[in-house]
This record gives sequence, C-alpha cells and structure tokens, in this order.
Amino acid sequence: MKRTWRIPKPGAIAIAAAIGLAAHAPAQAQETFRIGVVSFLSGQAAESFGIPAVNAAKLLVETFNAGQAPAPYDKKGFGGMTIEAIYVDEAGGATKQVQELKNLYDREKVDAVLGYVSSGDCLAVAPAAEEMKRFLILFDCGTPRIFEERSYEYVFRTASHAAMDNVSLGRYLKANNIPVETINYINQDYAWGHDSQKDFELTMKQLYPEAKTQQDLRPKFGAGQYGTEISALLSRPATITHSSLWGGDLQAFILQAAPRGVMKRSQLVLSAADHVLPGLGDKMPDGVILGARGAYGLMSPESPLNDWWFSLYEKRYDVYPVQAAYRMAQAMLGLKQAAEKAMADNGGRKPNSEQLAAALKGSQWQSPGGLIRMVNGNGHQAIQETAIGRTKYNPEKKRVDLVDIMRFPAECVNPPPDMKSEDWINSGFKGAKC
Amino acid sequence: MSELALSARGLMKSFGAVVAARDVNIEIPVGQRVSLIGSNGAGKTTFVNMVTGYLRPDAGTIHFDGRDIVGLGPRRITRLGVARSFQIPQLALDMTALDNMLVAAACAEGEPSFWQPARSPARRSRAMALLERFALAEHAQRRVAELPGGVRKLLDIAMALTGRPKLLLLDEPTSGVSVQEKFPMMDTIVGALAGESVTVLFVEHDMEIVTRYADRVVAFYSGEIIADDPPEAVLADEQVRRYVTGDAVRAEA
Amino acid sequence: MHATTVRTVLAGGLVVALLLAAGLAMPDWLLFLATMAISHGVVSLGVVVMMRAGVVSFGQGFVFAAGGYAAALVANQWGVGDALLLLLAGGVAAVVLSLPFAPLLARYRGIFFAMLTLAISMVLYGILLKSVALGGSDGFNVGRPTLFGASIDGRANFVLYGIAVVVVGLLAIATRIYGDSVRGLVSLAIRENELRVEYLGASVRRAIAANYLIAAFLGGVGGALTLLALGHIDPMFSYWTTSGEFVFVAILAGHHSVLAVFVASFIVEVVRSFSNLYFPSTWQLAMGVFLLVVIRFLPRGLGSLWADRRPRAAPAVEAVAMKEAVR
Amino acid sequence: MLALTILIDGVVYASWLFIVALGLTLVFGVLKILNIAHGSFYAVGAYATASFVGWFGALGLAPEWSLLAMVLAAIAVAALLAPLVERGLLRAFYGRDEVLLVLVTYALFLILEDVTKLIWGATPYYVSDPYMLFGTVEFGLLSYVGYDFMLVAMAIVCGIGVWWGLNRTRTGKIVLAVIHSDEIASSMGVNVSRIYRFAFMFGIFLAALAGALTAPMVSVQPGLSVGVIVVSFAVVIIGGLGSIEGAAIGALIVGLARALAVHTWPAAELFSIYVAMAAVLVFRPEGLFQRLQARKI
Repeated sequence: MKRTWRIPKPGAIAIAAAIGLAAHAPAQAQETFRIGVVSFLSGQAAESFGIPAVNAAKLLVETFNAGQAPAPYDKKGFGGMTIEAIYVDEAGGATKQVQELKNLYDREKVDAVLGYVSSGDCLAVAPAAEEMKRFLILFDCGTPRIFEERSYEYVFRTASHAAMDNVSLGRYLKANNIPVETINYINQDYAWGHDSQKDFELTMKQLYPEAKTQQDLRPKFGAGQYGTEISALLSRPATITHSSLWGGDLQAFILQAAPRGVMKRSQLVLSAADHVLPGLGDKMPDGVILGARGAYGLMSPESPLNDWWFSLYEKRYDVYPVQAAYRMAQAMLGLKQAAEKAMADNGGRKPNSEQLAAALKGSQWQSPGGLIRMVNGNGHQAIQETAIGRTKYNPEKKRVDLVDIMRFPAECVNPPPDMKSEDWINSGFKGAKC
Repeated sequence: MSELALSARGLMKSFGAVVAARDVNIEIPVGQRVSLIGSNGAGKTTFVNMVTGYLRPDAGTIHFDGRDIVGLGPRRITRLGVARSFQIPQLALDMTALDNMLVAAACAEGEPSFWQPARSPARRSRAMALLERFALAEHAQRRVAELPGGVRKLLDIAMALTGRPKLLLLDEPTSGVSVQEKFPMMDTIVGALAGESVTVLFVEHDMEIVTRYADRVVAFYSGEIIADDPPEAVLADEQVRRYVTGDAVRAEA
Repeated sequence: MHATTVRTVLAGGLVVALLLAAGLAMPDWLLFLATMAISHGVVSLGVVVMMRAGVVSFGQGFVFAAGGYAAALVANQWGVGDALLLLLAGGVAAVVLSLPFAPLLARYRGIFFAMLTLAISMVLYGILLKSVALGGSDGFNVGRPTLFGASIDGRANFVLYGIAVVVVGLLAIATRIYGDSVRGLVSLAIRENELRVEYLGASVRRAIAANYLIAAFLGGVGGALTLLALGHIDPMFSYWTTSGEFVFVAILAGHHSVLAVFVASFIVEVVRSFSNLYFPSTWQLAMGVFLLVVIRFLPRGLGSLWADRRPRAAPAVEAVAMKEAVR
Repeated sequence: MLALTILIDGVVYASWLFIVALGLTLVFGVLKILNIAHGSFYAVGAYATASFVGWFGALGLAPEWSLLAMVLAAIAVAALLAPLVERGLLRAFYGRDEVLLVLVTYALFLILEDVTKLIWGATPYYVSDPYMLFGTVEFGLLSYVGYDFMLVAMAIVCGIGVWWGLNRTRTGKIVLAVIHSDEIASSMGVNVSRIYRFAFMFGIFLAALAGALTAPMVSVQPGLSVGVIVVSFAVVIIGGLGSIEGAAIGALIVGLARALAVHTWPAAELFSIYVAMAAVLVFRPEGLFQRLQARKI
C-alpha cells in the first residue's frame, strides 16, 4: 500500500476523495463500464475467500480489457467498453455494506456491483439494490433464503446456493455405498454452520434413514482451539463426521484433529474445503471426502476454457484457483455476456440496469466450472454442476490431489425452480435428474 | 435541660486490634457548639464517621432528633439534617466554586428535577449569597483546582451548610491553614453560621481555636472520652494535659 | 418555561430546520450516510449521558440491538408500518430490557461497568446468533416503513433522513435540557466526586441508573432508526466492536456539547466510508490512526472546541487523588 | 471417565488461556491499561514464529530447534514493538481515564490488524512441526497430543516464574510497589516510567509467547487476534484485574466451564464464558482476587 502515508490526514482523504469523484463521475459515461467488487480484504474470510476472489476479478478485468480471453469472451472489456473496477472490503458488518453499496451506486456511479461472500451481507444488500433499481450480482454467498423469501428484479446470484453442497455430499456417500450408522457434526455456531448441518442431516434422513446423529458440536466462529471438541468427537466416534468449517477454523481443526486420529476413527466429510488444500499440503490426511461448492479447482471439468483459466491464474499467483476464484470468474463471465447482449439490444450503447437485468435473467453461459444456468429464483438464481472427491497427497507434485471424483449434474443436486430447497430435500429430492 | 440534637450511647468500634471507640456516650443539646479534641487516632474522626453513617458502630445507639440513625447511610442521615465537612475538602475540582455550590443546592433537593435548569438566576443568586457569607464571592467563577487550600476548606463548609442542616460536623476546619489565617477563617465560619440555628460539632487540634470558639469540649483518648466539660475545665484536666494537649501540641508541631 | 430552556429549544429547532433544508440539496448517498450518522449518533449520545456521571458503557450494542430487533419484530409480526411507532417501540423495548440490569450496574464503576455492560451485550449477541427464528447470524429484512399511513417510496431516503433529523432532534433537545437540569448537574458532580454527592443527600446509584435507562431509550431509538434506514438487522448490532464505535464517537465528541456528538458521528461515517473506498485493504489502519489523533489532540473532545469555556482539566495526579478519596 | 475428559480438556484449554491472559493482567496491574491490542501482539507473535521457524528450517536445523525459534520470536516481538508502542504511544496517555486508554488500545488493535497484513500478507503460514515433537498420548478411547501437556507445563512455568519474579526478586518487589500505588512508589524514589517500560515489555513478551505457542496448532492468517481478545478479557475480569493468581483461577473457571458445555451441552458453549464472567462479577464486583482499596476520608 503505497498510499498509506496519506492516512494521518483523514480530512485530506475526504477532500481528495470529494475532488476525485467530482473529477471522474461524469467523464466516463460512455466508453467505460464501472464495476464495484466487494469481498473480504480483512478478517477471517480474507485469506480463504475474499482475496482469491478479488485476485480473480483483477486478473479478469486486465485480461478482458486486453481482449485476451478466449472466445466467446474475446471482445475488449465489455463489448468494447473498458472495465473500471473499484474494490471494497466486505468486513465490518451488514450496516456498513448497505452504506457502501449506496455509495458505490450513487457516489462512485458504478454500473454494476459484484460481490458478497457473507450470507448476512447478501440478505442486507439485495433489498437495498432492488430498491435503488440498480444491478447487483451476488457471486458467492450460500443461504438459499435470498430468492426463496422474496423475488428480485435487479439482483442475481450466479452460483448455486449451499443446499447443493450438502446434498451432493450425501449422494456421494450413497453412490459409493459407504455404510453410515452414526454421524457426528462439528459446525460453526452461526447461520452457515447451522444451515449446513441442517441440510446434511435432512439429506441423510432421506438417503440413510437409519443413520443416527450422535454429537452435534457448535464451536464458535473463529474459535481456533478445538482440543475439547476433538475429545468429544473421539469419546463417541461415529462412522462419519460432517463439517462445514472453512478457512482458518477448518485448517486449525485439521491440524489439531489429524494427530489425534479423528480421521482414522471416523470418515471426515467436508462440505466446502478445497480452498484449504493448497496451504495444508501433506498436513491434510488422505481419504477425506470433500466438496468445493462447485466443480472447481482440482475437480473442475476438462475444457479449453477451464485450462485457460486454471493456468492463467496459476501463472499469475503461483497457486491454483479454488472455489472463490472460480465463483468470481463465473460471475464476471456472466456479467460480460449479459453486458454485451444488453449492449447489442441497446444499439451498441451502454446498457442501464434494467437492460443488464433483462439480459442476465434466465441466461446461461460456459464457465471454467461448467455450464451456469439462471433457471431458479425466476431466472435470478443459478444452478450448476458440482463434484465431490477424496483427498490423496501427491508427493511428486507436493500437493493434495483429489481422487475418486464424482460429478453431479445441476438438476441432481439443486432444487427445481418451484421448490424451496428444504422442502425439496424433505420430499426425497422430487424430480431430481441424476 | 433543653432538647437534644444528638445523643450517642455506648458506641463501640474497633478495626481489628485497634479500638477506635470504647463505650462513647455524648449528649449534645440543640444550638451548642462542641469541639472534639484528642491526639491522632484518638477516635474523633471515627466518631464523626459513625454519626454521619460512614462507619457503622459495632454496638451502641446514635439518636439524632430523637431518632435512631444507626445503620442509615450517609445520604439518609444527610437528608435528616446532618451535614459535614471534610479534613481533605471533598469538592468537584474541575468545576467552578459557584457550580460546586449549585451542586450542593441540587443535591439538597432529594429527587432533583430532570428539566429545571440548575443554573437558573434564582439558584445562582441563592448560591452567591451563601458564598458571600463565606467571603468566597470573588472566587465564584474560578475552578476549584486553582483555589488555595483555605478557600477550598471554606467552600467545603459552605456546601455542607447549603442544605440547611440541623447538625453540622466540621472535621478539622483549620488543619493545613497557616497560623495567621486560622482565626480570620474561624471568624468567617462562625459569622456565616450566626444566622442559622445549627448545632455544631467540630474536630480540632488547635487549643487556641478550641478555647476561643467552643462552648464545650470533649476530649478523646484511644477511643474513650476522658473529659467532657467547658473548655477551661477540660484544658485544666490532668489526663487531658498528659494525653491530649501535650502530645497534641507536639504532634501538630 | 425557563429562559435557558427556551434558548435550547429555539437553538435546537433552528438546527433541525437547517438540517432539513440541507437535506433537500443532498445526493442520496449523502442522505443515507447522514441518516446513519444521526441514528448512530443518538446511541453515542446515550453513552455521553452516562459519561457525564463518569461511567462508560462498552455494551451499548445491547440496547442498539434491542431497539432494532424490537422494531423489526413489531413491523414483521404485527404488521405495524408507521415509522414513528416503530421508533417508539424500539426505545421502549430497550428500556424494558435494560430495567433489570439498571440497579445491578449502578453498583459498578470504571472498567468494571464497561466490562459488565460488554458481557451483557455479548450474551444478547449469542442469543440472537442462535435464534433460528430470527435468522441467526444472517439476520432478516424489514420492508419500508410508512409515515402517518402514507407510503414513503420514491423519496424514501429523504423522508427517512427527515424522520431521523426531527425525532433525534427532539431527543437531542430533551437531552440538552436534561444536561442543564438540576439532575444533570448532579451527574456532573458524581463524575467528579461521588462521595461528596452522597454526603450532600443525593443518590449516586439512582442517578447512574437513571442515566443508564435514558441511554437505553436513546440507544433503542437509534437501533430502530438504523433498522428502518437499513431494512435489515443481524446480531452484529450487539457485537462488541459495534459498541466500541459508539464509545469512540462519544469520546471524540466529549461530554460538553450535544451537537458535537452528531458532528463526531458524521465525521466518523465520512472517514470510514472514504477510507474504506480509497484504502480498501488498510481502512482499519486509517480509522485507528484517526482515532489516536483525535484522542491525542482533542483530549476533551470536539465539543471542547466551542462548548467548553473552562481551562484544561485538573492534573492527572489530582484526579487520581480524588478518585482514591471517593473509593 | 467423562468427568476426567472434561477435566483434562478444561485444564489444557485453561493453560492456553492463562498464558494469553497473564500478560494482559500484568500490564493492567502496572500501567492500569486494559490492552485490547494484547490480541494483536498475540497474533504478531504467531506471525513472527512462522517467520523464525521458517528461517531455522532454511538453516537446516532440526525441528527441535523450532521451540527455541518460538521463544526467540516472542523476545524479538517484545524487544521491537514494546518500546515503540509504550514510548511512542501509550506514554502520551498515562494518567488519563482507564476507559479512554481502552479506546487507545482499540485504535492500536485496528492499526496492527492491517500492519500485520501489510508485512505478512494474507496467505496462511503453517509451523506445525513443533506440534508433533512430543508425540501423542493414548488415553482409553482418546488420544492427546503431547504438545497439549507441554502447554500445561508452560503455563505452570510462566505462572510460577512471574509469581517468583514479583515476590522474590528486588525488581519484582518494586513492580509490586508500583502495582499497589505508583504515586507512593515514585515518592519513594522508584523510577516508575522504567518499571512501566519493563512491565509492558514483559506483558508483550507473554502475549507474543502465547501466539508463538499457538502458531503450531493453527494456520497463521488474518483474524487471529480477534478471537482471543474478549475471552482473555473475561479471564482477567473474573480473576480480578492485575492479579496473577486471579488469572489462573479465571482461566480454570472459563476452561472447565467451556469443556463442560462442549461435552454435555454443546449448544451452550457460546455462552459459557460470559455466563461465568457475569456470575462472578455479580457476586464479586471487583473480581475474585481484587483487593478492595481502603476508603479514606
């Protein structure tokens, strides 16, 4: 951060800022397309989701503007318009996010906002954008509630919600007919953990009606110390242990659980864990079953588009892209396609929020992680295929590979448009195509 | 014998091994001006603290206005009409002298109002009047932190008097005041009290002060009353000479 | 009515009128920012009310959340839409929830008061986090309120700003009147010398409890106001960092001026908003430095720039000595 | 059996808590500052350990040496940061209101959050080799990592060390005098500001050491600091601010309460700490080991 030296004069910042926006606000009306990208740049979620996502966004903005992305994404910028991105930290709570969202639209005059990892933030900003009638893409957050509780005109989510993650986990166990008599749970004590635990439990009720829940542990978010929980897991080992832990918490849990043999006594199944593999390396025990919230990273499908993306990202950041990066990529690609379609419909002129929304609604596009289709939530909620695999350390490459990968088509693990995910699971996955 | 302002019977108080009050009995008729003397640790201030509810006696009764006040806290006792000043003046250092007086007036109201302005002209003039009686008018607008010790002492007493107490206890009003200042100061205090029908009990080390201003002197020694008579008699008393004044004078020097 | 009171009311009314006028000229983002500054400022105003009696609450998030959730539930469960009713509900709920704690907390001072209030707010945070019915940590959304039965859509930003200015303006005026009142002066004296206040016949605990409840009402209204403007609520309302910001604004403002609280609140919102945008990955650093600069160079707060006529505070030693005497 | 498990888990967690809280309570005792940034120094300690262990590894030293690396890291953090913060920042605020000082350290916390990010970036560091140095201990169904018991030992060493240092050494006695009343101490010719510097540096050392000892069990990355702040506050408040034995008891109470919750009623884990804290404060307003100052008028 070269600019930190300016900080001691907050007044100056405000003034400089004021001048700055006075200068640019009207100027780039036509030839540039401004996007606001919001994700965690500080706090627990920065390392695992926020920063990979922002890195992906930066990389793609460059590549798009240089017109170096493969067809059909090879037009410069968005249909010739140079992309200009503003990055905002998602840390600080929903209040701050709504405020920043309004600032982005009104003060920074952005044409679209992509972002939000936290479900709480998504729930908060969605109505705000809708009310302002401004175009918003939620790229990552998990809760199904967003489009199940109400419908939106201007808000989209370009990735499947969290129900898919746990349904596919259950299906993987069933498909590999892994016997399950008892289940232990360890999930963070906040909505993500609660919902994941519930989704998996309901799924298992359908697939393994006789399986019994034993321990249902709820360590607090950011606990860091799992000694006590691990003892609890060991004192009543279950056939499988389910967890939706992520980021630092998951890494700490694995570092502390592996030496104590949790993974030896019980099959560990993780709903969203691929992002910890590059870091953990050989500290990740073999045979752990995990998902990536999509067909991402080492489980991404073979395709020229994916090869391009995988190597592009790996070259730039010398670590391969994982879920957050993929999810940002599919959001950016979806926006690019929508923007260019809307532009065409608009006679080559820059589209407004309505036109962008119209273009994205119900559309579908190829992404590194597979085909994205905006079919749920009345054309506003994407469904996508996903994959589950098993960890196996690869000494030559010095990285954790994923083996026994099994793919699940979108309709197999996502609820149909007319059903809430929870009802769908309870209905025994009515109409699921596997 | 006229009605009693204060009567203490069989007061006992000890801190661990130290006995601060052993069977203390005092009866003080309304309007009298009594001085408590005794060397440091003799039990004077302990007595004051028991009367004002700061300390609870281990045994004995304290009647004020014919009512037993043992077990009541300082606030309740103050509300009954007992006020005190402090050896170290207890003031709001960061406020002006006038504001301190207004605080005293505000507290005297019991359940202070949430909306009546504390600095209304009426209140100010009442406070100023009292300040003038203590010759403090010139300091009214100065912050207490900047005022000299003697002035703080007077202010401390003026605040105590604001609530129109029936009984006023002064804890060493002239301690830490220079020899030249002490008589003018006592004159000011006595002058200020003149108007009020208030019984005064003051702890004092200085025998000249005692002889000049007290109607009656009560001498303490290691928690016991060893003499209780008009000044001359007490100061003539053998024990007092041995245990109090002699030591006292040296202790003070 | 007393002269001072009249003066306060007139001055307050003038400020409110000016702010309303200014609102007409503000862009939406500024309107929203100002609304936030006001709705957070009124919570800090509560902290200031407590500060005047020498105690600081690190748990105002408790009443902030109480007010917010109360208003949200009243709106969603009972379908009450009127903004003013919801604000009232928020304030009342916060007071009711604080009532049991008031006598307990009145026994504590300094760091212990701060930490106990913090503990209370964190327990509420935990409860909210776990209450699935309330959306857990994700919280839930509330639709736009109405005003006197009329929909406010379209001009929502301005109307909400207006409501904030008027309602909080009234509360601020009331607070100022309280500050100048007999009881207000007693509070100030408690901050300086508790013991003497008791010896003058006033109840310190009752005074502190009263301030705590007043602060609770202000905080509750602030929470409800934030909810209305935001349309969303979640347990972060009760998190300790939220409470920390209220204290920060209170310290920044100092306890000499009511207006200063809102100026401070506004400055903080602006600094946060711009540093967040212009230094996305070092905005915490910016806030921290800003905080330090303020505490260092405005020891008695912004308000001391205009409202505090008196010279510097007594030297620390003296203050300490007094505190000792008070114990 | 369950009771024993709860006891062990509780004690292990308590030991970790104690090491974290010890420095906090010491700094408060001497400087009267409730240091929110204590959590940040803990985090910096963890990061420094990551770097040091990395360098030791680069030098080809055996994993055993990483223990030394931890201590060195903690020392380095204390030696570099403490004077900077104490001289450059805190000194300006001595004598100011306790609560204001809390806010100062809150600002410091915000700053250090970003500074650590600027220095070490956001990618996680792993220093898990030391974690396996002490092998594992089979225990019925359970197996524990020897490192956990090493933590218990460390906690005892730190506790006894500090207690001995305070009560049996000259400097310690002076520190105690300052804890009792810095005015009296200075009037007796004690160089109080030197004691402040010393105590603060030692407090930071303990915070950094706690971070160093934790680093092997976690992935070192942003957000490490927040987790420990409130919990270590709870410990010292329960024990009584500025009291060593209090911190120990507070840590045990919190540790056991949490272990009990996790094993018998997992849903209540979140509250266990605050409930313990509130409960203690209601009955002992000043904490368990806080000597009440004698009132004098």
